Amino acid sequence: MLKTFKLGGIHPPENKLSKDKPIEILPIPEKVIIPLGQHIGAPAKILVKKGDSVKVGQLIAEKGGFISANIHSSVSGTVEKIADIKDASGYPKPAIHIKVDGDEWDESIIKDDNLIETISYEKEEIVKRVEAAGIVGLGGATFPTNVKLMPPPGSNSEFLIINAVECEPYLTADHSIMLKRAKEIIVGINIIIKATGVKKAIIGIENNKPDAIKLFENIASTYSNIEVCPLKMKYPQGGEKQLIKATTGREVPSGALPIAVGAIVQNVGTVLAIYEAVQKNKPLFERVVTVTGKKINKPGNYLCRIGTPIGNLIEAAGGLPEDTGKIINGGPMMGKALINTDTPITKGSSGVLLLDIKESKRKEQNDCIRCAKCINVCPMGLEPYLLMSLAENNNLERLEEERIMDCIECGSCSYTCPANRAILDYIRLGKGRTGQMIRNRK
Amino acid sequence: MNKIFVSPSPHIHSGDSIKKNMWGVVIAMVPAMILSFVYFGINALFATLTAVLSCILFEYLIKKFLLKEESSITDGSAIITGILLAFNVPSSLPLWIIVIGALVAIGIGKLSYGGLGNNVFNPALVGRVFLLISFPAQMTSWPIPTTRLSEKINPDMIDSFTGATPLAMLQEGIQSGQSVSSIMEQNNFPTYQDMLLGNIGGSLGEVAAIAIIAGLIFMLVRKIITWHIPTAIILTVAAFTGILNLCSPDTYADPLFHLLTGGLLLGAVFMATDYVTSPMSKKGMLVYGVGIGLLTVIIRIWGSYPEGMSFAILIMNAFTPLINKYFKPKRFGIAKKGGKK
Amino acid sequence: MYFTFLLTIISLCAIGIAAAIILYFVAQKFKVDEDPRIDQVEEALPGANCGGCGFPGCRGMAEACVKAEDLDSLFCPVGGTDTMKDVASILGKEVKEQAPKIAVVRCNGTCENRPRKNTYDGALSCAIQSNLYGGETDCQFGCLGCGDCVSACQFDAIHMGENGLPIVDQDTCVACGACVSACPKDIIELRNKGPKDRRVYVACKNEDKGGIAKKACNTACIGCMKCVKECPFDAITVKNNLSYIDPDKCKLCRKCVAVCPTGAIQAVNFPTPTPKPKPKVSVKKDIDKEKAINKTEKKEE
Amino acid sequence: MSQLNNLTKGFLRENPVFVLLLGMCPTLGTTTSAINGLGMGLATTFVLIMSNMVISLVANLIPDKIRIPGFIVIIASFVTIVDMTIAAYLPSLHESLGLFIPLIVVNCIVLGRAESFASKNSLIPSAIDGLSMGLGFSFALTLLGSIREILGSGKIFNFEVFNDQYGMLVFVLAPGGFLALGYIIAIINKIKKAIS
Amino acid sequence: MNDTKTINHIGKIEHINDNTIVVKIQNQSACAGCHARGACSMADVKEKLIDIDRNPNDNYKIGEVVKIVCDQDLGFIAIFWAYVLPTILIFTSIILLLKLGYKEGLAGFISLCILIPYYITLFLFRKKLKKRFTFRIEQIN
Amino acid sequence: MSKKIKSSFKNMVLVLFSVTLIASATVAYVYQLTKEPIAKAKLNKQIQAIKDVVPPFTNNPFKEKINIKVDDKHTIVIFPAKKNGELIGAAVKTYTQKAFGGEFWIMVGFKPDGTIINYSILEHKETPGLGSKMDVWFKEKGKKSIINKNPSTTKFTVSKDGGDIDAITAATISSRAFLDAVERGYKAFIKQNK
Amino acid sequence: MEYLLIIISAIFVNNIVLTQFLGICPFLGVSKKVSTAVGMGGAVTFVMTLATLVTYLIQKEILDTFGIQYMQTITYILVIASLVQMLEIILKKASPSLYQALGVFLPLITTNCAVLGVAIMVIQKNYNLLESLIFAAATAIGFALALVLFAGLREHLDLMRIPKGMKGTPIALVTAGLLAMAFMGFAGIV
Ligand SMILES: Cc1cc2nc3c(=O)[nH]c(=O)nc-3n(C[C@H](O)[C@H](O)[C@H](O)COP(=O)(O)O)c2cc1C
Ligand SMILES: Cc1cc2nc3c(=O)[nH]c(=O)nc-3n(C[C@H](O)[C@H](O)[C@H](O)COP(=O)(O)O)c2cc1C
Ligand SMILES: Cc1cc2nc3c(=O)[nH]c(=O)nc-3n(C[C@H](O)[C@H](O)[C@H](O)COP(=O)(O)O)c2cc1C
Ligand SMILES: Cc1cc2nc3c(=O)[nH]c(=O)nc-3n(C[C@H](O)[C@H](O)[C@H](O)CO)c2cc1C
Ligand code: SF4
Ligand code: SF4
Ligand code: SF4
Ligand code: SF4
Ligand code: FES
Repeated sequence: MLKTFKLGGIHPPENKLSKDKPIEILPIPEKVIIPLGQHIGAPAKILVKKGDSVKVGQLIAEKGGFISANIHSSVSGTVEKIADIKDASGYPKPAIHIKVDGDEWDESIIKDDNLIETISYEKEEIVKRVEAAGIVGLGGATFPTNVKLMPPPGSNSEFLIINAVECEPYLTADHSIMLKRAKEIIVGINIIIKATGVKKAIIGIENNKPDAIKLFENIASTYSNIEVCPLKMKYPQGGEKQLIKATTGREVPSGALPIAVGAIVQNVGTVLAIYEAVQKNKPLFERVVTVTGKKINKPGNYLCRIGTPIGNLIEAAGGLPEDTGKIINGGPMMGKALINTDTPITKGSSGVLLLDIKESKRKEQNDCIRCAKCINVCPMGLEPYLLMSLAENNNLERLEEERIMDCIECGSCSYTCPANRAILDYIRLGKGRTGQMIRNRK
Repeated sequence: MNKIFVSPSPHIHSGDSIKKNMWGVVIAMVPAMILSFVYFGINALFATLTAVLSCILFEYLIKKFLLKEESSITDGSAIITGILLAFNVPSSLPLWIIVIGALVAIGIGKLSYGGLGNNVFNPALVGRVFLLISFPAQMTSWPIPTTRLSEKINPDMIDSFTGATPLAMLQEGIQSGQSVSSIMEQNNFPTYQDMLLGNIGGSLGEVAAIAIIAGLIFMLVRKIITWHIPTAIILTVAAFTGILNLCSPDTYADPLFHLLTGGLLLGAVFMATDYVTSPMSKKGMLVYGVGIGLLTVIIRIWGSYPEGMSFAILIMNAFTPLINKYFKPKRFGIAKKGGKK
Repeated sequence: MYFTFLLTIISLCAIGIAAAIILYFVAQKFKVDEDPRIDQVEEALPGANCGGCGFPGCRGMAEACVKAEDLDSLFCPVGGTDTMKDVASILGKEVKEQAPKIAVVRCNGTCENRPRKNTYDGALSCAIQSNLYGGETDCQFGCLGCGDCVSACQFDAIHMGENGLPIVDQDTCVACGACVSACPKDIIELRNKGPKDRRVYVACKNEDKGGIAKKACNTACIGCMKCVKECPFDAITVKNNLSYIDPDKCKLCRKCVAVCPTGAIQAVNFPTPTPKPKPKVSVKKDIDKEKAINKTEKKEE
Repeated sequence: MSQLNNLTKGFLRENPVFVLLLGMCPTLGTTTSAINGLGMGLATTFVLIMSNMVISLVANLIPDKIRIPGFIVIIASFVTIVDMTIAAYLPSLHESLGLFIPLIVVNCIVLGRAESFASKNSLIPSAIDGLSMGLGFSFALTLLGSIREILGSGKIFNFEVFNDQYGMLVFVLAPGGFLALGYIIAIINKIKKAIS
Repeated sequence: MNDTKTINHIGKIEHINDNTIVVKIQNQSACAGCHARGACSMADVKEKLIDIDRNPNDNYKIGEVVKIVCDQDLGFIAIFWAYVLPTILIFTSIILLLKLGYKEGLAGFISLCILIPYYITLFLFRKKLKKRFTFRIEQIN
Repeated sequence: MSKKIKSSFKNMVLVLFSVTLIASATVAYVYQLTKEPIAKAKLNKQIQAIKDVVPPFTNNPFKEKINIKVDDKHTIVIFPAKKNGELIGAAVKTYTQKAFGGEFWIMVGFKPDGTIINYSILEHKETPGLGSKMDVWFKEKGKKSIINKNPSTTKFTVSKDGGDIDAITAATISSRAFLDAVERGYKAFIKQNK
Repeated sequence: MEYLLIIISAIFVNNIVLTQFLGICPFLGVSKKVSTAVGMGGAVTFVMTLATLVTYLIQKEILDTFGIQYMQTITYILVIASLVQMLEIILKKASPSLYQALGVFLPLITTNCAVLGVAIMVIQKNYNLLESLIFAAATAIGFALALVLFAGLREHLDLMRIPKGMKGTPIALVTAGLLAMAFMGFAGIV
C-alpha cells in the first residue's frame, strides 16, 4: 500500500497533457513586465527608474520588509516605465516594464551547466545567498524561502520534505524539471539540509510519475539521509499539511506551522532555485511553466523569464484556441482566472491553463442537499457546507468555532458538490472576514 | 473578449449533480417497484402512479404559484418522494388519500421549508405518518399479495389475517397470549423465504427484502450513499432484538424476523439515508442509525404501532441538527480530547 | 357554611400576606429602576430593529435617547425627523431638524457606458467578486452588479435595474444605510433627499486618471475641474481625479451638469431637461424616477 | 384614538393570537372544535373584561411593588368564579376545557392587558379594551377551532359538512393544532402585508 | 485546544471600581422577543449587575456597551449548583424520609427545609464559587 | 392621574391583605352560590349515566351502591336498580387499563342474569373519531352489538381473537379494552349477585 | 416500575409541550440556542419540582383539610409566583457569583402555565407525594427535551432558505406540529 494522507481528498482527472514534453526554452520576449509584489508579504522597493538600463540578474527592486523578497531583472534592456498593470490579483499593481535589448547577464552569475556538488558555504551564508537571490516558494504560496530556512529558535527541525507531488491536474512543470535536473535537485536538497540541520529529507512523489520516482530512488540511494517516498495519487497531496501527514504520519496542529511537527516543506522547483542561487549565484529570474489545455496545439513545459506576458507562452504553444473561455494562471483547482493574456508570468506561476467555454462556465447553483460529499472530501475535516452558509449569513463567531481558518482553500468541496454550490467562494469571503475579526481582537 | 470568464477557483467540477444522485435512487427503487406490481397487481401500479404524479404536480404548482420560483421538478426528488410515499401505503388505499398524502409530503414536509435541501423532516414519511394518523383504518388494512391467495391458505382463516402484516399478526398474537413460536408456526404465517421474496402482507415497497438489498448495493456502488446509516440501523435492530429474544424467546421474536419485516429494510436503505434529513458526519450517521434502530424496536415491541420505522426516522430527523452540532467530522490537526494541542 | 367562608378568607389572607412580604423583599432587592420612558420611546420608534441608528435594535436606541443629554447625535433614519420629534416630546428635549436622506447610487456604469471586458462567473456576491478582481469592466471602482445592496435592504427599497445597476425606490428608502455598508465598492452614499427630491451628485467613484477612466467608462468623472470652476457656491471639490459635490453646499443650480464633459454629474427630479445637454452622452436622467420599472428581483442563486 | 378603534384593534391589527402570539397554550389546547374554542374564548373574555375593569379602578390603590401579586389575586378570583360557573351550568363544556380554565390565570393576555392598559386607563376604555382583546381572542380560537373541526371530522359547530370518513384525524390531535395555527399565521401575515 | 464555546451577553458598564468593572445586563425574559414583554410574566424584565475582574490597564468607560463572555461550561456548572443539585437533594430526602415511614406532609416539609442548610453551605462557599465563575469583557467590534 | 400609594411595607401588607380579603370573600360567596348547581350537575351526570343503562327504577341507587375496591386507584361501583324493591338490574361502573389512551371508565347496565341492557362511556382518552366511536359502535346491530348479549353465553372478545364481537374498524385496541371493561364489570356483578 | 412508567409517559408519550399544549410560549420564545435550552431544562426541573412540592403540601394540608379545594387556582398561582421570586433572592444572597453566572447564561424563567398546569395535574391524577414529584421532574425533562430538539431545529433553520411567508413563527409552528406528529409514535408505550 502506497502512503497517502487519510482524511478526504479527491481524484480529478489528471489530464497531464504535457507529461512527456521536455523543457523547451522560450525565446526572450521583446518586453517584460515585472510586478513588484510577486510574493507573500510586503512588495519590493524599486531601485531603478525610467530609462535605466539593466542586465539579466540585476537587482531592480529590493525586499520591502522582513517577509518580502528581492526582485531581479529577467532580461537585459532599458526600463521603459514604471506603471500599474493588472496582475493575477485582478487589480492594478505597480510593475517595472522593461524593453528587451540583447541578453546580457550579470557577471557574477555562473552561466554553465556543470554540476557543482561540494557545498562550500556555511549555514548563514546559504541563507544569505537565498535571500539575495530573491527566492520564494515556487509551489504556489510564494513565501520567501530564506525565512523558511531559518526555523524559529527553539524549534526542532527533523525533516525536510520535498514537495514533488504536483497533484494539480494538467500541471507538469515540476515533473519536467525533476526529470531534467535531478542531480541539481539532490544537491539543492543537501544545501537545505546543511542550512537547516535536519536529519532527513523525504522526497514525496505521486505514483503518476514513475519515471521520476525511479530516477530519484536511484540517485538518492547513495545518500543515507535522503529518502524517496512514493505516494498514492490524491488531490491535494501537495498541500503541505497533507504531504507531511502522508510522508511522516504527523499531523500539523490546527493553526500551527509545519515546524511544530519538525517539518520543513519545499517545492522541488524551489530546491532547484536554491541550488542555482547558492552554487551558481543565479537569482530567481526564470522558471519552468506548463502551458496546457485540451484545445491547445502544443501543450508543453517552457523555461521562461519572469515577466514574460502569458500571451507569448500561448503563442509558443500554438496560439490561443478559438473558443477559449478561461485563462488560468496555475492549475484548474487552485489557479487564478485571468482577464486577458497580457498578464506577466511571475515567480509563483507554475502553469498556464486554457479551458474552453463549455468547461469554463459554472453550472447553476442549487440549495445544499446536505449530501455530505463535501465533508467527505475535505482534507482538513471541515464542514464546507456549513462554513458556506455561515459565511453567507456573516456569522463570524461561529465560523471561527467551526475552524474556517483551517481551510487550505484546496477547492475539493466546490469540485465535488452535486448542487454546484460555490462553496469555496463563500468560504474565502468568510475566511477573510473572520481573519479580520481575529486580527482586530488582538 | 466578453467570452472570457473569470471566477474564483476551482475551475473544474466533478460533474456530479443532484439529478444524477436522485435518478440513481429512482433506479435503485425499480426492482422493489416491479416486485410490488407483481405482488399487488394493478392497484399497486395505480397507487404508485398517483403518488408520483401528484407529488410532481404539487411541487410544480406550489413552486410556481406560491413560492414564485423556478420549478424544480426535473431534479427527481419529488419523484423519489412520490415513489416512497407509494411504497409506504397499502395498495388498497383509495387514491384520494394518496393525493392528500402527496400534498402533505410536498406542501407541508418539503416546500414549507423552501424545497429540496431545506426541509428537516423526511417528506415522504411526513406524508405517510400524516395519513397513518388521519386515516388509520384505511392505512392499516393490508391486502394479501395475489401470489399468496392461491396457496396453502385455509379459506376459513382468511378473515383473521386479511390485512395483517407479519408484525401486526405477531403483536396480536402476543396480546392474545400466544407465544412467538406458536404464532409463527401457524400455517398462514409467512416463512422467512416469503419475507425475503416479499410474499407477505404490507405496504407496497416494504415487502421484498431482496429487491431492497439489490437497491442498496446499487446505491453503494454508485456512491450515492455510504454504508453508515443502513448498517448502523440493521446492526442495532439485530443486536437489540437479539438480546430480547435471548431473554425471553416466547415474547420477543428473533432478529431475522424483525429485520425482514415492517419496512425496516425499506426505511434503512431508502428513507433513513435521505441526505437532507440525516446527519452529515460519519460519526453522526452512526449515532443516527443506532437511534433509529433503538426507537424502532421500542415502538414495535412496546408501543401501540406494530411498525415503528417511520416514527423512528422522523424522531431522529428531529435530532439531526443536534447530532450535526455535537458530532463533528474528525478535524485535521485537532488532537483528541484531553491531549494538548 | 360560614366556617368555610371564614377558612377561605383566613387561608387566602395568610398566603396573600406571606406573598406580600416575600414580594416586598423581592422588590427591595431587585430595584427595577428601568426608566418607564424607555418603553414609551420604544413605542414611538418604528420598531424595524434595523440598526440604522447605530444601536442594537430599537430598544437600544430608546435607551440611548433617554440617557442622552441631547438628541443631536441620535437619529432614527427610518422614522425620520417626525419620529425624533415624538421622541423629543416624550423626553422633553429639543431635536435638531435633520435633513431627510436617501440612498444614492454613485455609479452610472451601465452596459452602454462601460463595456464589459469579461464575464464574471463566480458566486453571485459583490463581496466575493471584489475580493477576486476589479470587475467585468476596466473600471475597478464601479458597481459590480451582483446586488449585495439589494439583499441588505430590509425595506425592499433597492432593486437591480435592467441596466445592471441598482435603483433606489425613493418612496420606500428610509436611509438606514444598510446598503451603504453592504457595498464593497462604497458606491452608495446617503445624501440629502433635497427639496422635492431634487438632487445633484456625481454618479461616479472612479479615481483613475482621466484617460484611463474615460476609456473604461463613457460617463466616468475624469477630474477635469470644470465643474469646480463653474460652481458658484464652492460646493464641488476634486480629489484623486474624482469630483464630489457637498450636498450641504449645493444649491441645485445645475450649472455643473451643463459643463461636465462626460455627463458624470446627475441631476434628478428636475422638471425641465438639464440646460444645454452635451451631445453624445447617453446618460439616463432621473434614474430614481423610473424606480423599479421592472422589478427584476435578484434571483436567488 | 377613538373607542371604536380601541374596540376593533383586537381583531386583526393587534390580534392577541395571530399577531402578538400570546396565550398559545389555550389557543392550541382547546381548539379541537369550534364550540370549545368559542367557549374558551368567551370565558377568557369575561375574565379580561372583569379584571380590566376592577384593575382600572383599584390600580391607584395598589403600591407599585405589589402590583403584580395584587393583579394576580384579582384575576385568579375571576378565573375561579368563571370556573365554578361553567362547572355549574355548562358541565360538558367544563369537561372539555378541563385544565385550561384555571390556566386563564397565567394567560399572558390577561395579565398583559392589566399591566399595560388597565392600570393606566380609566374604567370604560379598560372595559372596551378587555372586550376587544377578548373578542379578538375568541375570534382566533373559534376560527382555529372551526378549521380543525372541519378538516378533522368534517363538521363545524357539530353540523356535518361532509362525511367524517373524509376527515383527517390529525387535525383534531396535537400535531394538527400546531400545523393549522402555523398556516393561519402565515396567511394572516400575507394578508397584512397585502393591505399595507 | 478543546472547542470552548462561549456565551455572550451585551451589557452596559455601570461603574468601574478599582479592580472590578460592574456591567449591567438585561436579563432576557422568556418573552424577550414579543411585544408584550414583561407583561406575560410574574416578574418584569430584570437587570442584573455583573462584576468582572478588571485589568488595570484597560480603558473602558462608564456607559460603554460591552460584551460579557463566559464559557458555556461555566453556565452548565452554575445550573448544576443552583438547580440540579437541590432537585437531587429534594428527591433523595423525600425518598429517604418516606422509606423511614414519615407521613407525606412531614416528609415534604422536612425536605423543603433541607434546602435551607444547602443555601447556607452555598453561602459559606461563596468565595470559592466566586473564583470559579469569572467573566471576561470584550469590546464590541 | 392621581397619586399612587407608596410602596412602604405597611402599605403593601395592608393593601394586599385587603385585596386578598375581598377576593376570597367574593370567591367564597360565588362558591356558595354555585356549590349546589355543581353538585347537582355532577350527580345528574351520574344518575343520567345510570338511567341510561338500566330500566326505570324507583330506588336511590346511590344509597345502595356497592364499592368493590380493586386496587389503590380502582374501585368498581355497582348501583343496583330496583323497581318497587325488586332488583331489575344494575349499573356497574367499570374500567379497563388496556386502552389506547391508558384507561377508561364505562357504565354498563346488566339484567340480574348478566345480560347487558345498555352501556355508556363515562370518561376516556381514546382517539376522537376512532376509539371514541365505541360510544355507539357496540350498540349497533349484528355482530358489533353487545346489547342483549350475555357474557356467559357470548364470547366477549373481538372476532379477530376468535370472539363473537366485531371490533371497531381500525381500533381493535379500544375494542379489546372495551370488552375487557365489560367483562370486568360483569364478573364483579355476578360475584356480587351470587 | 410504576415510577418508570410515569417518567416515560411524562417525557415521551404525554410530552407536556407536544401533546399537552402547555408551556408553548417559552417553547416558541426561548428556543434559540441549544445550550440555553439545556440550561433551561435544569432550571425548570427544579422550579417545577419545588413548586409541585409546595402546592402539594398546601393542597393536602390546607385546602383538603379545610375542604376549600375551590381556592386551588388562587393559592397556587400566588404561591408559585412568590416562590420563584424568593428563590432568586435566596440565590443572590447565598451566592452572588452563581447568581450572576445564571444571569449571563439563562433567560429569566418565568412561571408559565406549565408550572401551574403540572401542579394542578398531579392533584387531578391523584398522585401521591413521590409520584407527584417524579411526575413534575419528568414533565420538566420532557419540556427540556422538546426545547432542546426545537432549539437545534431552529438553529438549523436559521441557515436555511425558508420561504418569506413562512419565516419566523409559522415555520416554527409547522415544525412543532411535525415534531408532535413524530412523537405520536410513542403512543401506547405506557
Ligand atoms: C506570518 C508567517 C510566518 C511564517 N513563518 C514560517 C516559518 O517560520 N517557517 C516556515 O517553515 N514557514 C513559515 N511560514 C510559511 C508557511 O508555513 C507556509 O509554508 C506558507 O504559508 C505556504 O504554504 P502552502 O503553500 O501550503 O499554503 C510562515 C507563513 C506566514 C504567513
Ligand atoms: C491545496 C494545495 C495544493 C498544493 N499543491 C502543491 C503541489 O502540487 N506542489 C507543490 O509544490 N506545492 C503545492 N502546494 C503548496 C504547498 O502547500 C507548499 O506551499 C509548498 O510545498 C511549500 O514549498 P515552497 O515554499 O517551496 O513552495 C499546495 C498547496 C495547497 C494548499
Ligand atoms: C392517531 C392514531 C390514533 C389511534 N387511536 C386509536 C384508538 O383510539 N383506539 C385504538 O384501538 N387504536 C387506535 N389507533 C391504533 C391503530 O388504529 C391500530 O392500527 C389499531 O388499533 C389496530 O389495528 P386494527 O384495529 O386494524 O386491528 C390509533 C392510531 C393512530 C395513528
Ligand atoms: C439517498 C436518498 C434517499 C432519499 N430518501 C427520501 C425519502 O425517504 N423521502 C423523501 O421524501 N425523499 C427522499 N429523497 C429525495 C429528497 O432528498 C427529498 O425529497 C428531500 O428531503 C427533499 O428536500 C431521497 C434522496 C436520496 C438521494
Ligand atoms: S477548500 Fe477548504 S473547506 Fe473546501 S475541501 Fe478544501 S480545505 Fe476543505
Ligand atoms: S457537497 Fe454540496 S450539496 Fe453536498 S453537502 Fe456539501 S454543499 Fe451541500
Ligand atoms: S436602500 Fe439602502 S438606505 Fe435605503 S432603506 Fe434600503 S438599505 Fe436602507
Ligand atoms: S452598488 Fe455595490 S453592492 Fe450594489 S450591486 Fe453595485 S457593487 Fe454590489
Ligand atoms: S406558556 Fe402557555 S400560554 Fe404562554
